[in-house]
Amino acid sequence: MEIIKHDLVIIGSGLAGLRAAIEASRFSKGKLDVAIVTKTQALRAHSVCAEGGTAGVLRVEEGDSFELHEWDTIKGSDFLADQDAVELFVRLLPSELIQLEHWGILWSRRADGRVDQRPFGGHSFPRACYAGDYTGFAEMHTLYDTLQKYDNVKIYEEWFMTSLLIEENKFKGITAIEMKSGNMHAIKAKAGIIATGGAGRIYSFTTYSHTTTGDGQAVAYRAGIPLKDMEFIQFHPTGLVPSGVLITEGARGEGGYLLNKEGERFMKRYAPKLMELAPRDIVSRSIMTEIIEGRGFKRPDGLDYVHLDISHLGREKILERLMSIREYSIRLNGIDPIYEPIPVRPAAHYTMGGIHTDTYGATPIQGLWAAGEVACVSIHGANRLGTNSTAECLVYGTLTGRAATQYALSQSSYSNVPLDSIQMEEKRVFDEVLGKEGGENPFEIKEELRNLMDKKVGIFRTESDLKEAAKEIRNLKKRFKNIKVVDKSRVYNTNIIGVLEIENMLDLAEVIAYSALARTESRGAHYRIDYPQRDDKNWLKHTLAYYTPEGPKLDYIPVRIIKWLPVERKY
Amino acid sequence: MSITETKKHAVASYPKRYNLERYMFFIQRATGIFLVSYFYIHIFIYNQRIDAALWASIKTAFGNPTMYPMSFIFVTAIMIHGANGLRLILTQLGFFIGKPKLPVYPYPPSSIGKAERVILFILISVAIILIIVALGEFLFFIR
Amino acid sequence: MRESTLWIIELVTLIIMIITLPIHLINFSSLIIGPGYATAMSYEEVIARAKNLPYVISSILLLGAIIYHSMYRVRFMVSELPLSKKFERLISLMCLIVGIIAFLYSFYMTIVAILV
Amino acid sequence: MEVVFKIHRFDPSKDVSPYYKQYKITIDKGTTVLEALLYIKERLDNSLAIRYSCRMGICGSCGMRINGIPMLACKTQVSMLKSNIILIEPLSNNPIIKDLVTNFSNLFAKHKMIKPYIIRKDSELDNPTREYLQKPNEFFNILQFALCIKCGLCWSACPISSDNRYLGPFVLAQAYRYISDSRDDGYNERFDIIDSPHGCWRCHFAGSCSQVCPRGVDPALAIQLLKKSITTTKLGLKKIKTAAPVAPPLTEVTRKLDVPQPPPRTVFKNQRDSTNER
Repeated sequence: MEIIKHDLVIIGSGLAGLRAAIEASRFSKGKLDVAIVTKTQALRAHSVCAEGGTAGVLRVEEGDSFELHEWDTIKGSDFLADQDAVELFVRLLPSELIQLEHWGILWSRRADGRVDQRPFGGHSFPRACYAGDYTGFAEMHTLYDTLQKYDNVKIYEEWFMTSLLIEENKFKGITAIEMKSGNMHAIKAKAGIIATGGAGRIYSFTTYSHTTTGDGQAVAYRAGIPLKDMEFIQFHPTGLVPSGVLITEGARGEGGYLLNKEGERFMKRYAPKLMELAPRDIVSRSIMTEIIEGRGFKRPDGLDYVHLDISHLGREKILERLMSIREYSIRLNGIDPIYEPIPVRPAAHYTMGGIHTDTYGATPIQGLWAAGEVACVSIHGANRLGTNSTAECLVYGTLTGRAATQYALSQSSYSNVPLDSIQMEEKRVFDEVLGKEGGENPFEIKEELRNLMDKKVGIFRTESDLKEAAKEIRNLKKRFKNIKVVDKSRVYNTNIIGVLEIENMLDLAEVIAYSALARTESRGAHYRIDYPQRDDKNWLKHTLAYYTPEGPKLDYIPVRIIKWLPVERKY
Repeated sequence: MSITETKKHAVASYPKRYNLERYMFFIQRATGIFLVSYFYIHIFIYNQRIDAALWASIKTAFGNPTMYPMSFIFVTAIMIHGANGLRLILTQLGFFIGKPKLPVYPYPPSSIGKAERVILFILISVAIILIIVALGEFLFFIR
Repeated sequence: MRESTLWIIELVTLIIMIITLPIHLINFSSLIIGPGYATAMSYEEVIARAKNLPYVISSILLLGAIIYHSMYRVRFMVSELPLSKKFERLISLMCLIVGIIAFLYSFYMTIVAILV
Repeated sequence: MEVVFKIHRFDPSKDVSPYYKQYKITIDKGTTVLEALLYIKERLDNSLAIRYSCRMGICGSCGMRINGIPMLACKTQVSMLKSNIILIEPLSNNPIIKDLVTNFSNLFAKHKMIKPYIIRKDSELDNPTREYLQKPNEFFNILQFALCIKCGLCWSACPISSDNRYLGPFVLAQAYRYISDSRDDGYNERFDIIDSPHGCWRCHFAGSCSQVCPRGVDPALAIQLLKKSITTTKLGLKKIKTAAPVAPPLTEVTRKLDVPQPPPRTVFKNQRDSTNER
């Protein structure tokens, strides 16, 4: 047990975390003592899996405009986005993209040496800057490399955050397990930024990394911070069957077709204007409709699929712009997309909801910010447009990094951390959880939870399914109390980290099921078969879920609308 | 990773052992150590030539047929070391290793690609021919 | 000295070796193996070769080149072992000293052989 | 298909020396080594320690030696290994933390040493206005090396990596990537570390790094090109490049697109119906 002191602690080393760290170092001119706490190695965050691109208005001369990007985002969000946040976000983006370019990212270029942009789903202008189909990877590594410029940043690799230390609504620090030694440490800080990413691993068929278990959201939730809009889980239309590996939307942006069993471009029935480039919620629902109505290809394990055909794009274009998805489909399925269509099906991809923050990324707790997928500023509303996720990480990394730096510099001294809560946390993890000697295998509970979420809280939801899911999750939580932790060793104990992750996943699954059950309308990614219409009169509001020991307590706040009133959403 | 690419599918097969160049590296190092020791003994002995009596005794010690295998190993080592060394000089100056390019799955590395292999085989073949010639001479002489 | 300087010097020595080593070897091995062997290693012929100026010059060039090449590479091999920085310096210095001694000794003996 | 996994186990808190433990499992065609290991971890032995994350071969966590050759577990199919006993060991040349997990801190520290970021003297770097121009040939010159995921396989395969201070394949590849980036101006600043006794000259071109690289980075190529570039620059045969200029404003519009206009505003600021709640 050791108490470490830092000015600013950033939890998570993905795009948003790294961007925040760079901004903090840059803004304070290297004076601020920054710590990054990450449960993986610094370069292994899930952000590397982002493929398609990052949107931004760069070519005003060619007809793009901030207004248009705002409109696309708001319309894509099914009008649940907070429009002041969208305005801020869109206007800050171009400089972020150019800044990344200056830091060395290899954006794909036009022949004249300028940054190229590709079309993307839901955008009315090709405004997605991209680096082949490994954009997230390129951005992550550029930011990580740029971070090496600064000596004031200390990265705590493979430290698992277990709780936030909050007293009198003020952020004091965090407790974390150092996996290498197995000891619990407290990090005392003036300011904190949570940037731990999404929670999609609670689904079984997903594009998420194994490590994306929503730890930040769950820890904040248990610390009393409300979670916003958790019922909105985006399903990416094209997850590779059967592994769930992401096949980028860029494949459709470059001109790929979605084909059903009859070889028909079925999107003409669902989005006659934008076809395959409709927003993701619409395309996902269309694919699922095709599959349910029997026009998909059958698979014995139930993962029926449709075809994504990019073979007509030509070898050159695929090799240059879609090289990784070609690699994945060859390696995992033995299919070369230059010649054959790729089997795809919708997969859980993004958590629109997250920690409740204001327009600038600040949480209700003083001195604590949240950035990236873990937060819900609400830019994405009910459905995120492709390319806006990496964009959000960059913009909100910068904003929160700067705000937290200002705050930390204005605080003259460290306040004391609550020692008793640290000891309690240490006791909880190492005595209660590590000492568990029940009969259940925790990983089987995880497996059951993930299958349950896929089946009952998927793309199409009904009241009875959601009720059953909520009941089942309660049941799993009960069973979770009776697990057995086999590995009692302290050194690099992945067993206990796994158990703590499952605990987080169970909490979040419950929030998702309850929020979804309460929202009796269909909006964006949340589609209720029993309430298929959008209900602006009753439901143009954000869900807030508060932690209580009995389960989530729901509350609602209005959407901030400053530009456009909701209209019918048609593509 | 080596790959068999048919028209439609490319299926990866995984290597069971490391590449040839890695083994050449160990050979280069072993022959190098041998040649350095040979060289220092060689110059030390050869520099005794001014003393006629001493030289005569050295000649009887090292000039007899039991030392021929040693000479043959020396020739072999120097040929292999030289041939491989020549390849290393050329590749370190940027020849035969290709240029950076767009990687295409299964990502065959160009630095240990065709050109480099060809030059390695040519140089090693020349070395082996010379070794065989030397072997012939030694055998001829022993007979 | 920068490593690249050492490498460029080595490149020069390698070129010298490529030229002089075949001369040395062919000349020598035909003497060993060929018909002239019986006398090639005799005291008279050795001394006669030692006084043949082109042969002496090529030998000295080869000698310098090989000593440089070998010591440069020995230093490489030793510093690949997990050693402390200090010890590594010491090894570099020793390689330099051994090389210089070997060269000076051979050079001296060559001059002596010419004068005999 | 039944396969035996022979896995390296070592827990420093209770084991004196490493040992191998065997697990017999059934695999399908297409099962990757990572999936098999996760099955073992989740069903047979919870205490197995492995690093893994993205399971699609881009995060670089799951590097290990499979039948002696460094590979990414998520990129390797069990059935393709064509062997019934599969030996799983941690990456060599790194200190072992537990089971299959090794310590990478040395590698990342070396990565930091070569200044892996764009170095420029102009104020544009931190106050961006417009992008730097980058021609296709300048782009493809470094693209291959920019794809490095820093998984450490090359370091494990390198026969010289017993030398702890040798920068190693991927670090040098990154050095080449930044030195030859057309936007970079920091050749002289990186020169000291790359041209040191433990820098690029320690490479003897065994080529194993390129053989095992899962992303086609070809570090051996980068290191040879680095040597070539240093040699030719030193001999005065090549000039140090000047950093790329900022793109001029776009005056000629080359693309005419049918771009829709955003609809007119329906709410005006003074009608804001909610305030920033916090």
